[in-house]
Amino acid sequence: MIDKSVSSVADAVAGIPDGATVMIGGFGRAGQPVELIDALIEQGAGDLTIVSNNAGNADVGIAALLAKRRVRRVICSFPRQSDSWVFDGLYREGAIELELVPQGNLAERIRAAGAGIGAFFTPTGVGTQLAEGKETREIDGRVYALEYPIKADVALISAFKADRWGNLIYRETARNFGPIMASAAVTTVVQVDEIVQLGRLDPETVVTPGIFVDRVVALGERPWLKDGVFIGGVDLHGRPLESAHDRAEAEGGA
Amino acid sequence: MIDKSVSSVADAVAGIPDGATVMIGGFGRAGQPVELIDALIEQGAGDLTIVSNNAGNADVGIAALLAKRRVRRVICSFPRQSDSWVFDGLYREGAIELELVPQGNLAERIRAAGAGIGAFFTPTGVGTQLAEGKETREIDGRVYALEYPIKADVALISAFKADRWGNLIYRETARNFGPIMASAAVTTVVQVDEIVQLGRLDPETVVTPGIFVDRVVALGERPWLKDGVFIGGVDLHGRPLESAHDRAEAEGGA
Amino acid sequence: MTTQLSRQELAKRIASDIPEGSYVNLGIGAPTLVANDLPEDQEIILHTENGMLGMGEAPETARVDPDLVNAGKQPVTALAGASYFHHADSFGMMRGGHLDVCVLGAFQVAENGDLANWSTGALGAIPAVGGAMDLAIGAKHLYVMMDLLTKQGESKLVTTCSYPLTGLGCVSRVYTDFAVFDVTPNGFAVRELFGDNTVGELSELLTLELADETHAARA
Amino acid sequence: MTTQLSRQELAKRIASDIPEGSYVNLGIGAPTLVANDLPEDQEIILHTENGMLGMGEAPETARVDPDLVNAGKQPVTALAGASYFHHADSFGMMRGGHLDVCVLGAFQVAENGDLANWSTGALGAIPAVGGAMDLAIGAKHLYVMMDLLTKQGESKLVTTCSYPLTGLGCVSRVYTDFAVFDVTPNGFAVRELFGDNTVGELSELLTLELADETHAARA
Repeated sequence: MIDKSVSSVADAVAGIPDGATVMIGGFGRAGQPVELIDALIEQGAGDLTIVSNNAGNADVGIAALLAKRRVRRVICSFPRQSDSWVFDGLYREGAIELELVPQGNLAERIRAAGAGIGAFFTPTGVGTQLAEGKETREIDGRVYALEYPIKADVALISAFKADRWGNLIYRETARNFGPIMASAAVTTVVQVDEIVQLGRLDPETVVTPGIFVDRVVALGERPWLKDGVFIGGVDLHGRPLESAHDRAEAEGGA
Repeated sequence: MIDKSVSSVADAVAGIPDGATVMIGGFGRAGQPVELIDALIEQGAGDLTIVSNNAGNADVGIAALLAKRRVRRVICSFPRQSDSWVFDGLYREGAIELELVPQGNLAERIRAAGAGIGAFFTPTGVGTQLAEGKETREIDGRVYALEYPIKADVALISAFKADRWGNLIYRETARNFGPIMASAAVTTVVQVDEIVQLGRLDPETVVTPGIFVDRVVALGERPWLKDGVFIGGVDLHGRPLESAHDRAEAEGGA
Repeated sequence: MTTQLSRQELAKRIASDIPEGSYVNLGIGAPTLVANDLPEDQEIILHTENGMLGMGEAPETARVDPDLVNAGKQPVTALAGASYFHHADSFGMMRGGHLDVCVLGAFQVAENGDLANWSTGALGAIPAVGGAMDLAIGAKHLYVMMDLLTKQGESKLVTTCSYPLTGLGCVSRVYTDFAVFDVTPNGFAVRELFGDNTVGELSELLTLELADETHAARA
Repeated sequence: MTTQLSRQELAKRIASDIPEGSYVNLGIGAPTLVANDLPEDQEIILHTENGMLGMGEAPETARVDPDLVNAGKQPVTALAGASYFHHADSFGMMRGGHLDVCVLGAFQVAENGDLANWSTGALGAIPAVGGAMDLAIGAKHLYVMMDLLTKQGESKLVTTCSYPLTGLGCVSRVYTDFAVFDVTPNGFAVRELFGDNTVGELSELLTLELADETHAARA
């Protein structure tokens, strides 16, 4: 029997070595595998290369990993945010390398790694600083730059539900980088709300086939759902809107 | 109000000019837009380039289009089949051009056209007759050949259900080339069983977003379903197994 | 020459140029205002590059869904007819030229349509590009929405961009507080003047040659 | 030297080499026989390149579903745990090296692992390749299943393929009616002999140098 489920986030991230390239899914909070990142911090691997759209917010998730100086290099499209002080500090200090990649090229390079494409010509970035030094070619009247795949040793992603074969479905825009990162890593580790019985996921609606998935850990239903139905009552970070005061603040900030 | 539905297959294929490049979905019978092909034959456009996995079977569909000598050139992976006598005759006669493309390169070239990729390096076919004359390059120890996108003026595809925005879902392996061809054509024409009310397709399960679709025509439920449930009772071509004799024959041939 | 539209007025002006049935991406910042002015009796489908078509307005606070955000990472809703897809498919949709209109902010736009909107090039600044370069080349029509002048009174329409480029020759039209400009093979053409502005005055202000296409646009 | 396994016996032999949990593509023709011999108490997931993982056996006649076929365009079923995807995703899955094993038929296999199985090169024949070249390079392990000799008694294991190539250096192992051969950096090695066959006799029959790895394989 194939059973890709593991019983804890510690088991899920076991064995990630120093020096590994780790893809981390998510776009902002949506689809960010927060618990797996925390487990990776706990696990202790260092000298990592992180591939992710952002480079951490506030003091949690990727930012916490960076703060522990476990990361040598970041490949991302958008490190600078209002609350990216951890990355900003390390970068200014020269303590972290950055490869800045336009978001669509980042996505396509990850997809290329998963799909066995050796390199591809993209129009994005041509004529800009970010394509400096890259090979360019005019094809059919348009200029393209050559981009190479981005592979990883490990992908940490967050999905909605899985089965024991590792088939995945996602929820709304939290899908973002999950499916392509799952295809581009040697070992793909997934956190989900629930691992359902084999056959319960409609084969028409599986987004990531289990062939791309190695380990799945179930963490229970996300707080803004109840028995599968959206109930809300949280802020953008998934924290409960506990008091009228909180609600007023959230409204003010929206 | 956006409404991409048209009321007849004739309206669906209206305006396809002589000399057009037409992608036709399907892998064998599964996903083949038979009624749209018949409408194209009726419509009369000629000097066509057809992009499809196969080059027609027996005397129907693409084979019937070929038999009327409407096709100048075929781009496909597998023209030769036990019942591809129409293509075979034209090819031997020198009356039709063939560009033979490995199936995965065909799919990726169509996908590249839809995704704005200028060209890509693929390992498939390297060192074979089908990559003769193509630019090759060693990347990371492996040799790749450069392949270019295949675009089309029109795509004719078959899906399962649509809404009036042109969102599509497919059924089982009939999905095959539909999603990528829809993205690679200037005008995408789709035949479906049913056009459901907007909002009835779950946004998580839409396979082809309506942005890739221009015209949709509803043809009624396929014979092997009843009220959405599979009932069978047909052969591989969808023809009813009417008598015990038919059934015995079908069993003998399976 | 005194007429300047407010951001809101300009957003409304842009909204009125987007035909029903268009697929549209509204960039982060001022361009998002355009969504509020799209006519309610028409269907215009909004794309957000983090993986959705058919984006709806912001939810009320108690209905914020952390899984459902736009490219600015703000909470949004999904309309009936929406669809979700992953990042490679989403950017393939843009790169492949399937969107009709993209509206972006800018630091500078050059006569040849070059766009600079991702970096001020300031020394020591942390670089970040996000989807800016993909958006720049990712629609049939790229509209820029911006103030015509910097706070220091310098023209943001220029002969050649001095800021780092986002994309080459990609801008179709520039909506500013003073006027609407088309990018043409011969440089900027004034398509529409707001209030009492004139082409001559604008040309002097910007020290740029401007063709007068206000007549053509009205025809 | 007389022992020759039947196709069915050979299929069974191949099936026994595929570990539980493998993702496997079985090529059209004889390789499809392998499916019948996969152990029922183990889960091995079959891929069909026309867009499915978790393929099940053929349905009974009255339950044939024209929408659900394999790469040979024959009717199949879907197991619990199956998934569907489009052609670009399906071939990306292969090209990206995600399948564990692919079993294909062949006209010839060369000492360096070159495979010829798509064309006899006959003049005037209609060419057709399908997914052959993608399958050749599309798995971690490519197993060939074939008769060792042609009907004319010629060896299908060769120094250099005379038939048009399908893929370069892609074959890992060759299962034949006489023996199992591994492709190694030094040419063919006999991994397993059937019945009373010997390495020496095979080497003579094929006029090829063959390493004897039968001991290693048993260890």
